[in-house]
Amino acid sequence: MLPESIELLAFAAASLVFALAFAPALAPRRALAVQGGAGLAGTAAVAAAPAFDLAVLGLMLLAVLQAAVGGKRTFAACLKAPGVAVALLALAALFARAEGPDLLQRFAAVGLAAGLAAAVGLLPYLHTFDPEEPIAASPVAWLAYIGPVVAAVIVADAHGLLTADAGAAFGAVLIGFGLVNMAWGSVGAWLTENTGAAWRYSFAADWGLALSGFGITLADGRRAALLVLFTVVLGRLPLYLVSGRSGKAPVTDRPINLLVAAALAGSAPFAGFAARVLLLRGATQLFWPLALVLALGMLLWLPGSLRLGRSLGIPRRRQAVGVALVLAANVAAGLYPLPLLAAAGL
Amino acid sequence: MIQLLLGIVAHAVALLLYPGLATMAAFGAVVELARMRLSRRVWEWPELPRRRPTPVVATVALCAVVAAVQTSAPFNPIAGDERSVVLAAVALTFTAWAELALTVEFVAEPGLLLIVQVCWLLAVLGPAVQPESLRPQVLGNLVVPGLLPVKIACAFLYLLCLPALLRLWPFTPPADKRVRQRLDAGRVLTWFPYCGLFTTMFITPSIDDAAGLLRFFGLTLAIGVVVVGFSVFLRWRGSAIARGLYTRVIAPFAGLVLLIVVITSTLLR
Amino acid sequence: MVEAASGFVAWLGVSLVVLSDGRRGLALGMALGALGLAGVSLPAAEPIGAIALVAGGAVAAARRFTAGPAGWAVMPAGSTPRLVLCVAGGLLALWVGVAVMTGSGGALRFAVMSVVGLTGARALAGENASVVQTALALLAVAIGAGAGLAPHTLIVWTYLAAGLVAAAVTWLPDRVQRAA
Amino acid sequence: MPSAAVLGPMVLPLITAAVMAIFGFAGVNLGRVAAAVGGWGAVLALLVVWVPIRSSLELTLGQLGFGSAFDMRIDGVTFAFGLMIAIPAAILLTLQPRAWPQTVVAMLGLAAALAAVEAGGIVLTAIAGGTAATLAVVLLDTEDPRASRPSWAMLLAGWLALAWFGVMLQVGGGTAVYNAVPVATVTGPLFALLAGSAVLVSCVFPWRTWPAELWSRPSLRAAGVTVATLYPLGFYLLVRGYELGDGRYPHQLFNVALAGLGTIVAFAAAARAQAAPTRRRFLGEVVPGLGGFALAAIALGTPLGLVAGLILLATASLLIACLALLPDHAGIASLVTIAAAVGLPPGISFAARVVGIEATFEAGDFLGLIGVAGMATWATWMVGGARAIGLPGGRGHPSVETFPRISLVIALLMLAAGPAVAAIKVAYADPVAAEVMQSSAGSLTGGLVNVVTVSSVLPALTLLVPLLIFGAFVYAISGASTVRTQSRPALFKVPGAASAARMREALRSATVPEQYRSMFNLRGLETAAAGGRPLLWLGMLIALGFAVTR
Repeated sequence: MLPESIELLAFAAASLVFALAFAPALAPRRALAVQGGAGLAGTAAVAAAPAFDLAVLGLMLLAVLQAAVGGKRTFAACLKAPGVAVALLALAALFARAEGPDLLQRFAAVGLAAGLAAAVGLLPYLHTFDPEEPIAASPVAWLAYIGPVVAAVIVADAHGLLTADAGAAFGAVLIGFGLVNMAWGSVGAWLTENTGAAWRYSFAADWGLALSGFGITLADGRRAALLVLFTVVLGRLPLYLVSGRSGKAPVTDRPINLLVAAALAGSAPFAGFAARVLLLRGATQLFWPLALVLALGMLLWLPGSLRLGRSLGIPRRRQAVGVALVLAANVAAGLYPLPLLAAAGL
Repeated sequence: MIQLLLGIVAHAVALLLYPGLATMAAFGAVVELARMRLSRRVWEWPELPRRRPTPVVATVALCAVVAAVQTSAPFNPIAGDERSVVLAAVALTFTAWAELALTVEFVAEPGLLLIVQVCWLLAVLGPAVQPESLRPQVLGNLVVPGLLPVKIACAFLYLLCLPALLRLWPFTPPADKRVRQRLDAGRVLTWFPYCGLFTTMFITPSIDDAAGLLRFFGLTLAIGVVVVGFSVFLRWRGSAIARGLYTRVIAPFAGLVLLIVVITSTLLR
Repeated sequence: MVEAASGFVAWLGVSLVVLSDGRRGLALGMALGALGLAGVSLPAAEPIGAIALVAGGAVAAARRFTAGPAGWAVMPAGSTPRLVLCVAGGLLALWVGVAVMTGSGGALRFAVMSVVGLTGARALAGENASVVQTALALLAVAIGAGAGLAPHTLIVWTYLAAGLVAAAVTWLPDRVQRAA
Repeated sequence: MPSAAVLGPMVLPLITAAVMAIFGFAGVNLGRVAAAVGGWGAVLALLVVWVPIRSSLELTLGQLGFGSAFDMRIDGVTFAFGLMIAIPAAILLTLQPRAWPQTVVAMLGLAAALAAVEAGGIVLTAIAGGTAATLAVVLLDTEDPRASRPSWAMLLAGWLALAWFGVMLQVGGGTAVYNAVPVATVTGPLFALLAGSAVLVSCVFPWRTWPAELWSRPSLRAAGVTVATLYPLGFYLLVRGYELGDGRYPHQLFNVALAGLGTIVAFAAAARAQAAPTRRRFLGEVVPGLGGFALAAIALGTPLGLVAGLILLATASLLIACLALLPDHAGIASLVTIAAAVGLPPGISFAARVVGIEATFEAGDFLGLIGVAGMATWATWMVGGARAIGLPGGRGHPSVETFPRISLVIALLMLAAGPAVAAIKVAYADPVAAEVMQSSAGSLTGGLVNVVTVSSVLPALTLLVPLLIFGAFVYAISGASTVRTQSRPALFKVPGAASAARMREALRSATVPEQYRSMFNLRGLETAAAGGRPLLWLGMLIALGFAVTR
């Protein structure tokens, strides 16, 4: 198993523990523990799969298991995007393995990138979303719980499947997806009417950074992606869990709301800023105009983050402790990310 | 330490006696009385200033002495390399605006006066741009043919500005309702710095002896007379002509001076 | 010859899955698809792998035969686009798998490509749980069959896993719909 | 002196903040005493570390993970800017009462700002500065969410740009440590990025930005601390820019452009100040005005200009404390503060500006014209100051946060400090020049008595001490004059200012024309993107396939 995947699994486990300990009890904790545990086990299976095909089969099983969890969407609607993701990944594997013109490898690169986006639920393959749906059954589980590990596995396997030239094309497509998700996600988080939808778009925006990091085929890009995924799993997801995500919580302007907004926006000293620094570093090494575009895109985070931070309301008791822990963890990772990166072998 | 104390004493003498406060007051009183005499058909002695200076006069005195000691008056206790045209210009600029603090009604045409003030600053500092030196006597000593156009243009601009800066132009401030003329202490204190600075900057300096002393003060007095004459002329022609001069002539001329400064600096680079 | 026939059977099976809305049609499509994929995988998968695929497909077909919308419902009204999709998808897969791609195993490539493509499309467009489950089950079998093109040594385990997943996908309960 | 001592100035406020937070949660507000301990502790730590050795002290603790090591140091530049930040903050934290969360955030902001100037490398400076900016926004928003505050995006843009500059140096030259960056790495385009980030960080623009806006807030507790901690940081970057370029900027055009910008900023502030409707509005323009003068001096590229700029910045930092404590009603405190701000002789502001303007003439190459412009700007300030003395006070602040006597003392101190300009230069500013302009700093002579320039000598002590005594005497004996408080007309209006404001307003309120709204219907786009339309997904796939075959 990749050390990166192990670390991301640990993050997911930590977020599950956080949900059980600090999140408001919207669903029975026992059910949440069972569903979260099953999801974690399935994700671990995907990460541990010794072959790409096995990982894809695991992904399919995971999708069906999640679709079986009671929610607001129909069973078929839940499986639409994951089904397409699995099909795309399988086709990509076929194109990558077949003998023939180089074009096949490039198509394989597109299939892998599109499959990744569809599996996680990113533009242009957004999963249908209902803010009222329990977290275990909602697309947020793919964005912030299962997705990071799946993405790490797909990216790692892609480099084994593709030639160098196709690998570059794969990176370019990921960067393209990344920029689209950054722009759309951050603007959507700012302007969409529903607060729950705003949270979902903010996840997509963060994923834009992560995809760009994966797309930059350099160590700094991978480091940046890992830090972004840390902020997604142990920053945005826990805050989403304690927030009034349906927008019913009163909008407040306390220090805690602004600190949360800063953390969500990737301001210093939170982990998001260190991730951005690494991303700029990687992009500068690859092609400096890309760094300029990324830097401009990074400014789009603020309005949406302020909105989400204020939508948190005033956390009380357990939630307050949880928010404080999340902020502290993000500050620590922002100021001293080396242990996280070293543990992932980056 | 003793050297330091001696230096402080020398500067104190310069500030308070020569060419500072006392010299300023004496020179200014003479010129101001002459001006008043000329500007009135029926002569009567003006009221003397109040015994206690107002804060405005205090400010004018404080700043004017700084300017006065920058002149290259012979026997000036302040060494030549310790004088700076910037110090003189800044200090004199303060004197023109102290009265505005009390009420706007004491200052006639403040907007126009600010334009004249800026033009005067150009006239004072323009000659220093190319030589890259700020010692007034060095600027006065410059007889490089290439720099003469700048010096002449700046000197003319300087003289054009003085009647306005000394409040000798024919615009009366709204609050000036005095029937009997009073000796304007502020103006008395600024005659010497303005005229002395002109002599220092635009005329070759005088040597430190009696003849030099006479030459310096003679020239400075002559400048005063020219300014008085110009101001009397302006008053005689009335405010419309003066307004035309200061609104339509001085700013374009200052622009021309600036152009000459730039061209000269470029040519002599 | 056997491979070519198996490829055709696989395409026929997946086309049935695409064209049917009833449990019998879906079950038959599932069975044919699995049989065809097992047939094209035989050279690479050896008997055990092929049996795993067939078994998984059979269990899935059996489950579908017992649950889901009644009847055959093959090509119900308004299914012309689906028919076009099956034919066009098949032809495209045939051209890419046999003409564009080179080397041996053309039938396997054709079968896997057509099944994966058409089941993916079915999963994307399907509104009914049993339909999507069947499509995914057949997709799982196709993924297993596709492993025959891979150089790795875990190929048998992939066939077994594919069979298990195919069976599991159809036997897992589809959740109670709570859409308001 | 152990290397760990460099942590003192930033750790002390951090510890104080932690202790205050713990007690605060327990319901005990340690109040101003603890705040004073934190604030003055930082000042004391800076003095204790720097003064005895007067040379660089560095602490390096290995890599942090984003390409930079934990490298902190205290040198002449850190000392100068550290005091500039810490002293006004300490004064305000000591005197103004605050709720404990606000004190804690202010303390953290102070620590972050000090970390920014202590950081040995650019990326670390960017992270610490970004933290200070974030905390400042939090502080301001929690005090009064409706009052004006800096644009968070603009601050973040500045620090992000600096971070990018840092990583570019790391990529190009292998390091972003100030004193280790290869000179050849700092190219013109790269330096433009640094200059841009510096301008953004301190918002040194000709229009009215937060360093002026904040003074119009109903309460000046957060405003004072914010301006004190954030405003000097942009200038800090420009000073370090000399160190990166071995004593000069990559091209003289940068010197001219930045000096020109500084003069324009100072003049724009002066133009707004002379048209201010209230005294508070006038005072709000003082800091940007002094900043403009300081930028013009620092950017000249000569040691003399640099020290003049630093002394001006130090004066501005003292004025920040003074303005935040100054009540809005008329009185001697306001009068003296205005006199000190506009540079009445023999004040430190007067002496520093004179040295700065002299430096422009001695810099050569037409920079003397910038000196002439600077003089014209100063004259406008004098006019504005004289006018402001009789203006209405403006919106009053809570009396609990104003301390007229203290602000009067600070203003008097600034007026009396003129004679000490040479001593301040030697002790405070010269080490900065020696650090960042090692090759040319030797030209700074004159000792504690005079400021020696190339063409003249400013006899600071011998001329300004008698002048100070004379001034004190003449004001003491002068009678009282009644200053008429009245709304006074502006002397002039900046041409084009009104149309620029109209344009800005039009841009702010710009909306998509009705007939094109349907093209930008977010809800429609959202439905299309999130609806899971098979055709859209297929189309995307085909488009991507087409794209990668090009």
